[in-house]
Amino acid sequence: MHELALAEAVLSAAREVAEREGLERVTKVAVRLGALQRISVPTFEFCVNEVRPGAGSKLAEADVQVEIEPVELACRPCGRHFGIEQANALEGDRAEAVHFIPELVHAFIACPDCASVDFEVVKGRGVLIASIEGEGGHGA
Amino acid sequence: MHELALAEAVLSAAREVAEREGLERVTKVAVRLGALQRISVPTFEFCVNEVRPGAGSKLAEADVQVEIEPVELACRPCGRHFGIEQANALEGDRAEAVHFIPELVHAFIACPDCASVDFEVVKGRGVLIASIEGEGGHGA
Amino acid sequence: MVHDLDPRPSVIRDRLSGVARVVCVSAGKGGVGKSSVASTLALLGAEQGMAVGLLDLDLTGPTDHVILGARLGFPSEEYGIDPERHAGISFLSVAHFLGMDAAALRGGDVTNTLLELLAIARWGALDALVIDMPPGLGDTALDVHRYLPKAAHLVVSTPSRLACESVRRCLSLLSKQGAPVLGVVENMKAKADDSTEVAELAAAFGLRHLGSLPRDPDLESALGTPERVRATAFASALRPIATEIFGS
Amino acid sequence: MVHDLDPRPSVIRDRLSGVARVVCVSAGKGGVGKSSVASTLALLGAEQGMAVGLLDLDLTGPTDHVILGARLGFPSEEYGIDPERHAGISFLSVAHFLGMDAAALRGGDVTNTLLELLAIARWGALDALVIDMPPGLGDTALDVHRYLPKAAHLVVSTPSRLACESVRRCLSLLSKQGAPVLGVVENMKAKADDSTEVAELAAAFGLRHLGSLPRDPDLESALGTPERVRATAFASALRPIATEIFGS
Ligand SMILES: Nc1ncnc2c1ncn2[C@@H]1O[C@H](COP(=O)(O)OP(=O)(O)O)[C@@H](O)[C@H]1O
Ligand SMILES: Nc1ncnc2c1ncn2[C@@H]1O[C@H](COP(=O)(O)OP(=O)(O)O)[C@@H](O)[C@H]1O
Ligand SMILES: [Mg+2]
Ligand SMILES: [Mg+2]
Ligand SMILES: [Mg+2]
Ligand SMILES: [Mg+2]
Ligand code: NI
Ligand code: NI
Ligand SMILES: [Zn+2]
Ligand SMILES: [Zn+2]
Repeated sequence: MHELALAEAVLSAAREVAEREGLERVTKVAVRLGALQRISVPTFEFCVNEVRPGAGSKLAEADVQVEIEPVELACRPCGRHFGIEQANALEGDRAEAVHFIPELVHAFIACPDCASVDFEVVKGRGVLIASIEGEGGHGA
Repeated sequence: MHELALAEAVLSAAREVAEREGLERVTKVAVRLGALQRISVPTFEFCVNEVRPGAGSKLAEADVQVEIEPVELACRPCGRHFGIEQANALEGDRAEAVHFIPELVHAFIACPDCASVDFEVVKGRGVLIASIEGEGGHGA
Repeated sequence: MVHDLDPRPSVIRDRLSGVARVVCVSAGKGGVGKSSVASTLALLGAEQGMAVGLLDLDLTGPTDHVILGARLGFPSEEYGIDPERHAGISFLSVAHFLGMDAAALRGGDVTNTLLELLAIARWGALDALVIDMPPGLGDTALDVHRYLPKAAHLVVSTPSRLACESVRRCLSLLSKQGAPVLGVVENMKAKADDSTEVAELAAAFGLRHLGSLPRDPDLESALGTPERVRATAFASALRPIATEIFGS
Repeated sequence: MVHDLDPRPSVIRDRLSGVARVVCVSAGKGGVGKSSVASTLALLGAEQGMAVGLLDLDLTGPTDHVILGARLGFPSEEYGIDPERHAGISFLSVAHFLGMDAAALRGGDVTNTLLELLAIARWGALDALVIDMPPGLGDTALDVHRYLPKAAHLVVSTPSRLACESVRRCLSLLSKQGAPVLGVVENMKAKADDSTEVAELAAAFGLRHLGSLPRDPDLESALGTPERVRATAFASALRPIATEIFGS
C-alpha cells in the first residue's frame, strides 16, 4: 500500500492550503487519480481514511471525493493522441513500475503511429488535487 | 543581422501552413517578438522584406504585422512574477548573449524576491507566429 | 478555491524529518566519479556506525546499484516504499523499478519522477542521506535546490581541464543559489600528477579542497562487492573525508 | 487559423540542406570521452580534406572549445550566425555566447536553445556535421531524434561496467527509436585490459565494435592545441574510424 504515502500527501497539502487561506475546516477535497498509475478509487478512499487526522483537525470532516482521470498521451513528433489502450495493455512488472513512477511509461509505450517514445502525458498521470473547498475563518 | 535567419523561419513556417491547409495565398502573418530577445519591430520588418519570396509566391502579398510582447518571468520556488526591469537592465555582452539565445537569461537574471535562477519565461521570449490568415484553395 | 494542486511537495519535509543531513554529490560534469564517491561515502558512513541512506538521482543513467551489487526489483511497500537495506545502508534508485530498461525523460518527467520518489520513500531516521546527482545543470539540480534547499553539496572534480571547465559552472550555479557546499574532492589523481587545477578551482570559490582520491586500477574489479569497495585505496582516501562529513 | 506557432523547426531542414551527413557522438553516460572523440573526429575529418562542422550540444557543460583551444566570443552574423572557423573546422558552441558563465537549463530551455541554434546557424556546405551530445537520456536526445531524424550515432563507451550500464540504456533508446547507429567505439582502454564488455554490448545490439582508443596520458596536455591533439596516440587510433565514417 504505497498509496498511503500519496494519501498523506493529499491531506498534508489540503491542510497547508487551509492554513494559508485561514479556513476553519476543509469541507471538500476533490482528488483525480490518473489512470496510468492504476490506483483504484476504493483503495485510495481507504488510504485517505487510514491517514486522516482525528476529531478537532481541520480535515476530520472533509468529504474526499476521488475520481479516475483517463490517460491521454500526445506524441510530440507526429501529434497523435493515444494512451488508453496502451496503458491498459501494460502487465506485470511494467504495470507495477508505472504504478510506482508513472514516468517510466516512457520505457514501455510508444506512439502507435510513428513509434516515438517522445510523448507527453497530457492527462491521467497520477494523484492530483482537483479542488479544495472549506469554510469558516477569514478565507471562506 | 542574425534576425534574417529568424525572418526566414517565419516565412518558411507560414509557407508550410499555407501548403498544409491548401491556401492559395497568405494574407496576414502576425508575429510576436519577445522583448527578451531585443529585436526591434523595424529591424524585423526589414528582415522579412529582405527574405520575402517574390511575385507568384503564396507569401508575396502577405501583410506581416510585427509587435513586441513584454517579458514576463515567473519564479518557480516563490511564485513571484517579474522580468521587465531585469531584462531592460541587461547590457553589453549579456544583452547580446540573450539576443542570440534567450535562455541564457538564466545565467544573468535572478528572482528579485528569493534570488532563484529557477524561473519560467512565461512571455516575451523570442520570435513567435501569433496567427496566420489566408484565402483561396480548399482551406480558406 | 484551489485547483489542480500537486500534493507531493507538501509531504517532502515530513518524509525527511528523520534525516539529520542531506549531502548531494555534485559536479555538473559526468564521469568524474560522483556515483563512485556517493556510493562509497554511504558505505563508509555505515562502516562508521551511521544510519545512512543513498538515493540515486541520475534518473536516466543510474549506476549505484552496480557499484553496490544491489538486487534490482521492487522495494517493499507499507506506508510508502521502503528503501532497500543493502550492505548496511538504505538504498533507492529508479533502477529498482526500471530494471535494465531505458526511459528517456524530458525535464518535466525528471521533476515528476524526483517528486514521486521523495513523496513515497520512507527513509526513517538517518544520520545522513547521500544523493548521487546526475551530470549537467538541469531539472534535477534545480529541483534539488527547490525541494531540498538545505542539502549540502560535496563537489567532485578530476584534475582534467575538461572536468574543471564544467565543475566551475556547477560551482558558479551553487554559489548563485547560495547552496551550502562542503568542499571539493579531487578524484582520479594520478601518482605523478602535480596539477593544481582543482585546488585553484576550490580556492576561486572560497571552498575547501577536501582531499585527493587516487586513480585506483583496483576499483573496477571491486565494483559490485561492498566489502571489496571499502577495501580499495580509493575508499581509504575517501575515509577521512567521510569521517569529516558525517561527523560535522 | 493557426495560433502561437514556433517558426524555427520549419527552417532546420533548409539550414542543413548543404550538410551531407550528421554524426552524433552519443553515450548516455558522461565522462566516457564523447567530447574528446567528437572534437578529434572533426579535426581528423578536416585533416582528410573534408568540410566538417562541430556543434557542441552539451548545453550546460560545453567543453569542445577547451579541446580545440577555440576563442570564445560571439560568432559573426550575416544571414544568421556563422560558426567559428577554427583549425579547419566550423565550430559552434553555447560557450561562444555564454563565456565562463553558468546557466542551468530545464528541459524546455534546452529544447529552445537547441532550436534557436539550429535555426540561426549557417553551416553552408559540409561533408559532415559532428554533434557532441550531452550525457543522460533527456531533452537533447529526444530533440535530436525529433528534429534531426537522419542523424547517425557513433556511440562511445569505456570498458567500465558503470559506463556499459548507462551506454546499454542509450543503445536501447536508439534501437527503440530506430535511429541509425554507426557502431560502438571503446575508449580509455588500458594496455593490459582484455575485458570484452564493450564488444559484447555492441554484439547484443547487432552493432559493429569500430575499434578501441587507448587511455592516453598525453591527451590532457595536448588539449587546446589542435595539432597536438591530432598527434596523440588517441587520435592515431581514432583516425581509421574517422576515415571509415567520413568515407562511408
Ligand atoms: N578513483 C578512481 N579510480 C579509478 N576509476 C575510477 C575512480 N573514480 C571513478 N572511477 C571510474 O570512472 C568512471 C566514472 O565514475 P562514476 O562514478 O560513474 O562517475 P559519475 O557518476 O560522475 O559519472 C567509472 O567507470 C568508475 O568506475
Ligand atoms: N582516450 C583517453 N585517454 C585519456 N584521457 C581521456 C581519453 N578520452 C577522454 N579522456 C579524458 O576523460 C575525461 C572525459 O572525457 P570527455 O571527452 O570530456 O567525455 P564526455 O564528453 O563523454 O563527458 C576528460 O578529462 C578527457 O580529457
Ligand atoms: Mg554517476
Ligand atoms: Mg548514478
Ligand atoms: Mg562532453
Ligand atoms: Mg562537450
Ligand atoms: Ni502501491
Ligand atoms: Ni542579431
Ligand atoms: Zn507519433
Ligand atoms: Zn523567487
